[in-house]
Amino acid sequence: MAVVESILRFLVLLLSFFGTLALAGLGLAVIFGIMGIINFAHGEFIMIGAYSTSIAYGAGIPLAGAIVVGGLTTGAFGLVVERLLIRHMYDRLIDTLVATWGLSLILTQAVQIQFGGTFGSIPVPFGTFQYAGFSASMYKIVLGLTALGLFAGTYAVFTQTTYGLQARAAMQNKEMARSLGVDTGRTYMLTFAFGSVLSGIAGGLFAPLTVLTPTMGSEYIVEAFVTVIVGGTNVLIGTFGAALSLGLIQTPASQLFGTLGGRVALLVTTILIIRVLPEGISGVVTSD
Amino acid sequence: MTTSQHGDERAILRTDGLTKRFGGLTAVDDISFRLPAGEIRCLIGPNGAGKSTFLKLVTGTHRPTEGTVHFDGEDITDLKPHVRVRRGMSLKFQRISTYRELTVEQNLRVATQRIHDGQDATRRIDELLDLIGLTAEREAVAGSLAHGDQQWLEIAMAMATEPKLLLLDEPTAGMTIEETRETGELIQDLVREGMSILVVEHDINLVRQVADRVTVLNQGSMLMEGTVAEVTGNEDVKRIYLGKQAEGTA
Amino acid sequence: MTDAGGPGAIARLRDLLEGQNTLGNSTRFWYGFLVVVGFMFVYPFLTNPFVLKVNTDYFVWMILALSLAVVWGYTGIFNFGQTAFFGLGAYTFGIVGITLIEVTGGTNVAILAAVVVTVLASALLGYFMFYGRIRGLYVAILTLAVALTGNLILVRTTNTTIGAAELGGNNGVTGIPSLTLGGGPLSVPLGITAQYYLVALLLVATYLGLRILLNSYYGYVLLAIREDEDRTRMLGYDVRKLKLIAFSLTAGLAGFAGALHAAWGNFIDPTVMGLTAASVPIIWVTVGGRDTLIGPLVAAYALQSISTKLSTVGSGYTNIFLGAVFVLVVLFFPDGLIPAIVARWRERTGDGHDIDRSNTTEAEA
Amino acid sequence: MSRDVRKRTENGEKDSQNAFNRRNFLKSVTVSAGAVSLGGCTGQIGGADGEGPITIGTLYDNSGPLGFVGKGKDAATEMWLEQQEYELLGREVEWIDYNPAGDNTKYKNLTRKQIQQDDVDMIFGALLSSNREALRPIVDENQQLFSYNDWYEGGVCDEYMVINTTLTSQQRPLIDFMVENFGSDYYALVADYNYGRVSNRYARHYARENGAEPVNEEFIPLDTSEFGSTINRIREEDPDWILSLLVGSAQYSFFKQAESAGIDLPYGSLANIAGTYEHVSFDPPVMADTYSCFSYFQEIPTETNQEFVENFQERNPAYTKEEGGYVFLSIADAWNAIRFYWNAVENAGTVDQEAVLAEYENGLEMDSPKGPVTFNGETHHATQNMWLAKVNDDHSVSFLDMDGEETEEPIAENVQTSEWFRNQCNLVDDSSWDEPRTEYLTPDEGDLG
Repeated sequence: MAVVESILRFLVLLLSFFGTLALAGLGLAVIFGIMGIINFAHGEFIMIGAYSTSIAYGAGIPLAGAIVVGGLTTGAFGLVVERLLIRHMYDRLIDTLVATWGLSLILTQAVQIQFGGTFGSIPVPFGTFQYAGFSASMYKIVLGLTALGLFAGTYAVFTQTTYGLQARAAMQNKEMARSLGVDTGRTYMLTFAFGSVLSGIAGGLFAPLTVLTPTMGSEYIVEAFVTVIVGGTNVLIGTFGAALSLGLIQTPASQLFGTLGGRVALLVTTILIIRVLPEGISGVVTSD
Repeated sequence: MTTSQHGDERAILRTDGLTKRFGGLTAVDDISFRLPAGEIRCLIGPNGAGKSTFLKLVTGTHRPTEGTVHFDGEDITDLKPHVRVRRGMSLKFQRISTYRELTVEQNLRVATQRIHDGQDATRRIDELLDLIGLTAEREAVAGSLAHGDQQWLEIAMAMATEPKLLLLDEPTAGMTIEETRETGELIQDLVREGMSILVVEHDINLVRQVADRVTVLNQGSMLMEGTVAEVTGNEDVKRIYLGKQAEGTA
Repeated sequence: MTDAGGPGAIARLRDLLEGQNTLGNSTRFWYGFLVVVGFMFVYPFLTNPFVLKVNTDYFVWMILALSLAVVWGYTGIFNFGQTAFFGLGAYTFGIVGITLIEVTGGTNVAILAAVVVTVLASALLGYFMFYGRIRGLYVAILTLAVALTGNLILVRTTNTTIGAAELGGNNGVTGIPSLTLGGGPLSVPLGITAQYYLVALLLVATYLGLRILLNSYYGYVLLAIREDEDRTRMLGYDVRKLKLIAFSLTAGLAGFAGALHAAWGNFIDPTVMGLTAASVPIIWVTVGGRDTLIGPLVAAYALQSISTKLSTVGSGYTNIFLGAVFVLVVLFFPDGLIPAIVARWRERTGDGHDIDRSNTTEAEA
Repeated sequence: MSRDVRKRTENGEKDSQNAFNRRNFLKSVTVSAGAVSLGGCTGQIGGADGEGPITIGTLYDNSGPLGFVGKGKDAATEMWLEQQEYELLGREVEWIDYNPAGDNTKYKNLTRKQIQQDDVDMIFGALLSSNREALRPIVDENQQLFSYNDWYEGGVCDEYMVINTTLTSQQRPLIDFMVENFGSDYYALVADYNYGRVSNRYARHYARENGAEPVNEEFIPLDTSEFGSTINRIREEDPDWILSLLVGSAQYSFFKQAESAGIDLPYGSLANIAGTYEHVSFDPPVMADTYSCFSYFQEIPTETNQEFVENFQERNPAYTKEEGGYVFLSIADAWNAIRFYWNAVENAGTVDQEAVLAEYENGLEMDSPKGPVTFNGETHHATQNMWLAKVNDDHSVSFLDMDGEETEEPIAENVQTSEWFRNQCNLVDDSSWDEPRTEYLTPDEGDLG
């Protein structure tokens, strides 16, 4: 039984690392992939998702509904940020980086002033998964599967909807898309909102697992950054590939060398992958 | 296939069995090419004939799958691009590649300062500006110049390194008839100064105006070589240019 | 018409310092410059030691800003981990300084060690990146990953001792010697005012030195590399080697500033390599103006002193204010504050360009 | 060869280019000149001793990860000053409150500013050990009386520093209790920085004195919030109980993840509940079965404490249970710190720092929300009672004695610093105001014998 147990243990751990990396990175990847800009306030968008989910949950909405509320609230917030700020600096990577860094400082401090140190927490649902002496947090497994679900959802949005078609066109070649009548302005607006919704949902999903504080965003920003950059510009293939490969490396590393080993392995892997694949994983997959 | 009248040793540029394969596709197929010193050679052929890839093999941007490249008698097949430039080769890119956000003078200074320094660099810049008629634009940002002026600026930058061999990749793209003719005159002036020039070009007017000899490429290999008259009269050349429309696809 | 008949030497000096690549080439600029430098050197007589000590640190941060202005603003290499080299320089100075202070009595060896170690480390990283054809945002993320790894390692050095220096993990290295003048037995530790003057002098020298560099052969090459690497390669420049040199020399300058900071505060801790610290110089260069030297200088000074000022108000609103400044500047002054001010000044005074060309025939204003 | 190939002049749009003329450049440098003076503000002359206002400086983070701790300490300081109507020795008391926001360089600059410019008579400040170590050289250099009052691993032996808080060595009863009641195999979760590592050394020593051994000691980076591998390892090792030295909001997520993974081992915590009130932030039963030993909990049943908590919560509703708040250890420490200072000044009859320190050194004694506390002159640390709290299934807190029975009494009274530290640090005999000892001692393995 020990073999089955250690395989299960490895898989659950892989699923939770994959889930964390994928959820943390997906919202950022959508925005980076299509609009070519980095949202440095991405961690704070996750925090907003977590806080609004917690408020909704506190108001009696069941967790799943509360997470959707968290996602939509963050999406709305993202829309406002896009219209006020991002719209003026499309394709200006550095400027959006600094502007969103300023936004992140403002958000962290504002939430600190408004909600104080820590904020209402959500109990971890679903209890424990038991199988022949092996037990793990069911929620962790659900988290990993939800991440897969979100990938499928994002894939559907990109392939089935007109927005998705226009977004992919803008991703391939902005000038060409514009000349074919794609209103890239509107596409970018929807993209930023869509990315924000994904970040908010990620925040809602993380909320039960962690303590809600104004600075919680900083815990996810490094993971999200690494996943997106290692993934490269193709949103789906890149992020999925990166989350899987980094998860595959982080799992044994943390099992053997503890959490520190996992963290160092993540950073070192990032450095090596960038060196070997200068365009990231999607560079390999999509370049014919 | 006529061999060139001049002996091999005086060739400024020589390739032997030059081949480049990208996976299954053979972009350049066993091209042996001679460019005698002081000649203006035009390289023509339909799109996808391998002109740009051939040029990239000459400048060293791509490494050949087989074959060698000799420049002024030296085997440069393994030299890096910037070393080939120092040997006396210079390129004007197909896509306009001036430094758009720098001023015209800054563009030219980057080009000349490796050869001349301080005052005589400035003197050389003034000459070049005068030659391409952009003296008044000295402080203007390169990106703000008209299309034709930008092409001229980049040609001047390529000339500024005082090369023995100037490679021009579609130098008159987007130019008016008048500007094309003036470009032709400039090219002929340069040759009188001892420079050899290889021009990759579609514009038949320019080819007629400047070419000593013409090399025609088709599907990666050399179709024929000869004077402008021989080439334009040749049935095969007509076929690959005109026939292509008739057959629809290459 | 050259300026008012200064002796040949001044004209030659100005020719060195001035050029298209840097702002501020007119006589009025140099008068303004001399006024500021004069004020800097008179300042100790106008204020108390505390203000001097704080300003000395601002000058150190300004040297770091200059190093980033050159590597990123001018050369286009987005070095997100420049503070990692600043930290490496500070730690090396601390370790060598503490170990040798009894032996040599001076800190010159420590300063030298800080610069040499930083240049070597950055050359190694630079080779790894530029000869691996890594570009643009990937350079930023890779240098940031290196900085975060450095932070992670340093936090664990609780009971690690190198030479005579205890790295002290999260608490950092304490007891780092202050800068001393001269070496060996006759070396004299510098007081607050002396440190202020020394660092002020180093800042001015660094600025003028970089002005000369940027208006020289190398300045043009750096700009060319930023604009279009392929074009520059085909003009005969070995782009990879030049990027490696630019990257490691500016990292050495950052390491030098790190050493000065460690000597200034007799202390250094791992937070210098964290994510927040890494983004601060990026903001100075963006807010100040990416292709100038003066922009990042002014922005570094202004933002650091405002941030300190706000913390004395004890308000929790410091971050909100700084955040708002970053957003507004990027929104309304995309090229940075200083270029915007200069452009507005030129519009008002109808000045075409402030190039002080001796051979233009126009009348001196 | 300058043949004018292009006839420029005919083309009209070229002439509109405005002619060059050399214009002077904005005195932008004046912007930076102005900014230079921005950083400077002329010195204020503080009250030379004897007359004029008494100035007290505080340096607690108001923003950043520990912003909520600093705000709590400021609120306690303010409550006391208002109770005293900002008056001491018949003189007006001025409170200068700066916000270093967790940045060590700001800690240095603001300490220097309070000493050299605001000429304060006393400073209360620093949260993390790294903040304290950053500013301690400045305090020593300027001979400034300084109160550090946030829980730490112990070891500061500095003439000018007076410290009142919980030290890891004072928490020994927890280790004895856990080994006695739950067994000798424990799994240590250690926050990977100075506090965690040194405290772990104390805990291991006390455990070994009870014949216990850690089955594993895992050092966890501060910003880790993913504990899958740790939980797996715990299940493999199957310890009797878990020692928690987890610090920081990221690491507290371990408790929630362990709960949902079905781990129901008792937690012996040297770093949770009292200072960071997880039993209020999390819903039951996440923290159930957690034992914590500190000098202060909001739930301490003494009459003085209940009165203090009511007063404090009335003035600061954010710290009530309804708003998810808690009157945590750092607040009580700040409260005691300023009251120690008040007593010392009243005994000395002056704010001259050397005289005030002399009062600290011959032993102050006062009642407090923690119970009676005395200031130990030799070690400059406070001696205090230690309470052993248990978090029940409904997250209520009850206090226990050594055999685990509920009690209204502390588990240990008048607990001093560790014997090792007392032997190493005697600031009365071998240190003086002008020849000060200013060290930071860390116990090695053998030292704790």
